[in-house]
Amino acid sequence: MNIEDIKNIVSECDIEDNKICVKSRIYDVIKCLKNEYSFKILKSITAIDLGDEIELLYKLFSVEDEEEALLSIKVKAEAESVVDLFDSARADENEIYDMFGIQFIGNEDLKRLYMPENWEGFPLRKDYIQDDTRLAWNDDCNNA
Amino acid sequence: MRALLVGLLTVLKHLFVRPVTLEYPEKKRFQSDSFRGKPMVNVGVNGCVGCGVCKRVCPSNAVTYEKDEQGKVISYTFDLNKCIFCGNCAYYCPHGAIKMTKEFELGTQYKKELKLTYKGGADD
Amino acid sequence: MNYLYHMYMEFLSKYQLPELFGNITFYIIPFCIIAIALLVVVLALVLAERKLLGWLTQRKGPNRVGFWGILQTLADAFKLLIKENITPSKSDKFLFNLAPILVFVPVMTVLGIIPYSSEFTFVNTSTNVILYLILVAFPILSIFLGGWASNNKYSLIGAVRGIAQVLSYEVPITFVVLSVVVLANSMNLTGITLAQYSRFGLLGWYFIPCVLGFVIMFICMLAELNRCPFDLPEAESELICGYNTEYSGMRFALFYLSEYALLFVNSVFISIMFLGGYLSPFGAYLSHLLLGDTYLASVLVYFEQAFWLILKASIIIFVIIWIRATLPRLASFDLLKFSWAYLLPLSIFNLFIMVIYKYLTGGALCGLS
Amino acid sequence: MTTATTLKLNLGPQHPSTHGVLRLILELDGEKILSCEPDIGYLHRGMEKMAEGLTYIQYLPTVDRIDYLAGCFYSELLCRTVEQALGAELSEKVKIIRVTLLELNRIASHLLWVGAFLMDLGALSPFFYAMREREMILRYFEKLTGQRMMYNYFVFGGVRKDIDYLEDIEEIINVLTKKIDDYEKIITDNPIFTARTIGKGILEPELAFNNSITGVNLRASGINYDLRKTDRLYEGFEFEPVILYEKDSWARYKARILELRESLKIVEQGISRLKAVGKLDQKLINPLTIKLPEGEYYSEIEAPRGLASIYIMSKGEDKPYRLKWRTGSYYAVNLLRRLLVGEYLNDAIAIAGSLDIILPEVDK
Repeated sequence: MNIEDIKNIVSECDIEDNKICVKSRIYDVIKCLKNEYSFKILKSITAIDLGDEIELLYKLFSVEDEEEALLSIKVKAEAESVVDLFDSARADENEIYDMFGIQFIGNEDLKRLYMPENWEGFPLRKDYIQDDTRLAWNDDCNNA
Repeated sequence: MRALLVGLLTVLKHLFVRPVTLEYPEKKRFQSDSFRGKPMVNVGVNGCVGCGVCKRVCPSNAVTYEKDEQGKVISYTFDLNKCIFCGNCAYYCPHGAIKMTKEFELGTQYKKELKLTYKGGADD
Repeated sequence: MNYLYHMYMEFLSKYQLPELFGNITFYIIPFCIIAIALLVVVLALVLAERKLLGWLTQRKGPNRVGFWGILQTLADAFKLLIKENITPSKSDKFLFNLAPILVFVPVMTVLGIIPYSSEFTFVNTSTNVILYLILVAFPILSIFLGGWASNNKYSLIGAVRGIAQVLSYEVPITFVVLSVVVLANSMNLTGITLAQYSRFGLLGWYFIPCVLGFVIMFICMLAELNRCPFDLPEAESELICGYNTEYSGMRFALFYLSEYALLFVNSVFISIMFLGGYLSPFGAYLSHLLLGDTYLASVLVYFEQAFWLILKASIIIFVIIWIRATLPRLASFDLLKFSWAYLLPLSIFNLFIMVIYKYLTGGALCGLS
Repeated sequence: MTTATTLKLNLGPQHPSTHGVLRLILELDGEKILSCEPDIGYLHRGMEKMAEGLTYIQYLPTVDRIDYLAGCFYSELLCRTVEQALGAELSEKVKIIRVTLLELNRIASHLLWVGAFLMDLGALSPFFYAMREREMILRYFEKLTGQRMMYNYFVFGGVRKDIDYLEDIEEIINVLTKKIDDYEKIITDNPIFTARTIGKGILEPELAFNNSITGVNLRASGINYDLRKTDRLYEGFEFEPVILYEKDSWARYKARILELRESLKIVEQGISRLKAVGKLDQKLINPLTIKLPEGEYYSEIEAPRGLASIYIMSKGEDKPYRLKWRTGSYYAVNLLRRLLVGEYLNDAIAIAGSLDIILPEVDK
């Protein structure tokens, strides 16, 4: 894999440790990696709440070369969906939508997955209010 | 067809083997000495000194204890509603005061009975 | 039956009781006895199945209620009787209630045409084989009614599967029964039994010339009883419980009861067809051999005949349970294909062979010519 | 879209063959499946959220619960990540103990799968036989660790106590090698079983890649990808990854049976090596002072249900800033959407069963 090829697609791209950080057009980068470098497995998409923005980590894997590529993009509330490229992204994106509230443009099946449909807030965000009384397992509940 | 018969005979073979099930309340199954059942704590001499390690390793905040003015532990409570029987408290207790007993039939009718309180004083 | 009938009538005339009374009681009382015996048999069957399945899988089976678990099924039946009957709110209530009753009637009726011993058949018409075939295919109607009326998707799928299954497996059964009828030259179950009599005992039974038919009959019987590996209509891992998903309490008990009663009746039928019915496997009856030509022996022989019939049926039932413990379920498509593509041609072929066999081994002896 | 001729069937979450609380919303035409929509989340325990509020040692006992059939793998993952982050080296014996227990755990997990899969297909006895053998393994685990499923045996830097009762493992190996033959006699060549599995639920490698399917399911589709080959923990153990090229349910069954045998081999090697090395010497990390240096940590392992991985982002505190689990079953559930379409209902049950989905792993 050559970093230059990715730089051809997105100009703003740099490498931190072992991950390739892009600023935009993640879809095109992943498409290029999939089609031209046989990164056929999207192992997982991880979202991390950094406070003001959310980082998405795409872990791509190539079975033939036993090689991994880690892509990173920082988004606010919307991101490009890669469902067209990887079916498994449907599951990942849905989970991230459920837990972080990121809208993936292009993925139409987003719904609340783990949380109830009328749930307010996105639990894995750092600004989520933790002491929600609806689920609290406190001593008052115990004695009731 | 042959495979069908072989399978049938293999199953039939088990008709002549002793059953492996145990009739539970009458016959208890084997339990190892290291079984992690109901937790027990020694409050008193050579027991808990209230160092708080158990509290810090417990994943579910099931442990509470009270100290008197001299800093001596007078009562120690396991909340079995919360306890997940991981055995962390017993393993990391620096004084060996906590033990996981073999007792596992802990069902009760009332939640408050699941609060196990061990009191010191009477023993010493 | 005639012999018993005359004995009974003579007995009644001693006390000046009208003949009509005798006519009624002679049939009703034994039938009640049989019906109660059937309930006992069913309860025993359920227990036997659970015990056997337990042993085959290295478990103990029910062993709590009563000594050795003997009363377990009785307790279960009692529990079902006192449980609430739940009717789904959007079901067809009339049909929903009708189905369990309807399933039980033909099963009870079919008991009347089985020759338990040489003198003990209630309805001994000359064509009771046909009567049997009709009655035994009848419960599928109530399975369908129950499944459809439940207004449950699982029930509906189960019912549809049941209909498809029974329709396709009835046809080979008919051909196999036909071949036995050709062999025995009789359409009467007693006649078929007697035609299998020979001095050499079990060598005269029809499972020897007609082994293909026996196997086909057995397979079809499994399918018709919804037993494993053909238990698609009530496939537990797919359809929860199939057609009786929504049934509870007494109604479920009726379905359950009739299922096992049918199991019993079918195994009795296959014993009559191929295993010589109530005939002894040694040619002569044991009571005659042991007690000689005494009066006691002539009475005991009826019980011995019934014993042989039940024993043969039990062996069949054991094999069925054994199969259930081992085999996975067929796929629904394979199931239909298996019947139409293999069993049906084979059963016709079997009929053909049996006709030739009959011709070669002296069909004339039985009065065909 | 439901039209007058199609039937919408809600399979689950309480259903005998969904292995927990999986809910599949199926659209049926007769018995043919037109579309399948998995609905999960009935067993969500918030493992990832929970991690943010617990210290590492507090979190460790709970990760066994991610997959209750193979708890070892997840505690190994967490331990491994923390050890790597703190630069702790494991002693030789600890490594062997871990491999042995992981493989024993894999055997127990696969055994349960064999039984449950056959139960889905309607065969009764293999389930009980498999449970019987699994019981031996669980009993061993109880002897060693104190509990049957939630072991909590691996700790940061080593194991809780020295391994013992090696003769029990030897007996397990002896019994299992015979009993697996028994299963194969009952199942493998059974014409009904083959009719229901051969050619059913074909998982093409492309589809598997696309859906991020890993583990045995991928290897049964002919792809040689076994993480254990590159895993440093497994250094010095000889085994062959099981590769089958049939791609169907039968291959997935056979692959697991072969993997059982392969795992037994690893366990056997583990025992002989354990006998050779001396007493346990390990340097445990003080659990009360664990603070991962700031940074991102990632490790993965070959769990029974595919690749399992953990991602930890630490800000230098005693609690992870973000912890993410990747589990194999989660993607297998997503695959059902594609794999079940066009199949018949009872084949669908068999196919879903053959993927080995465990719901606590899906819902985390």
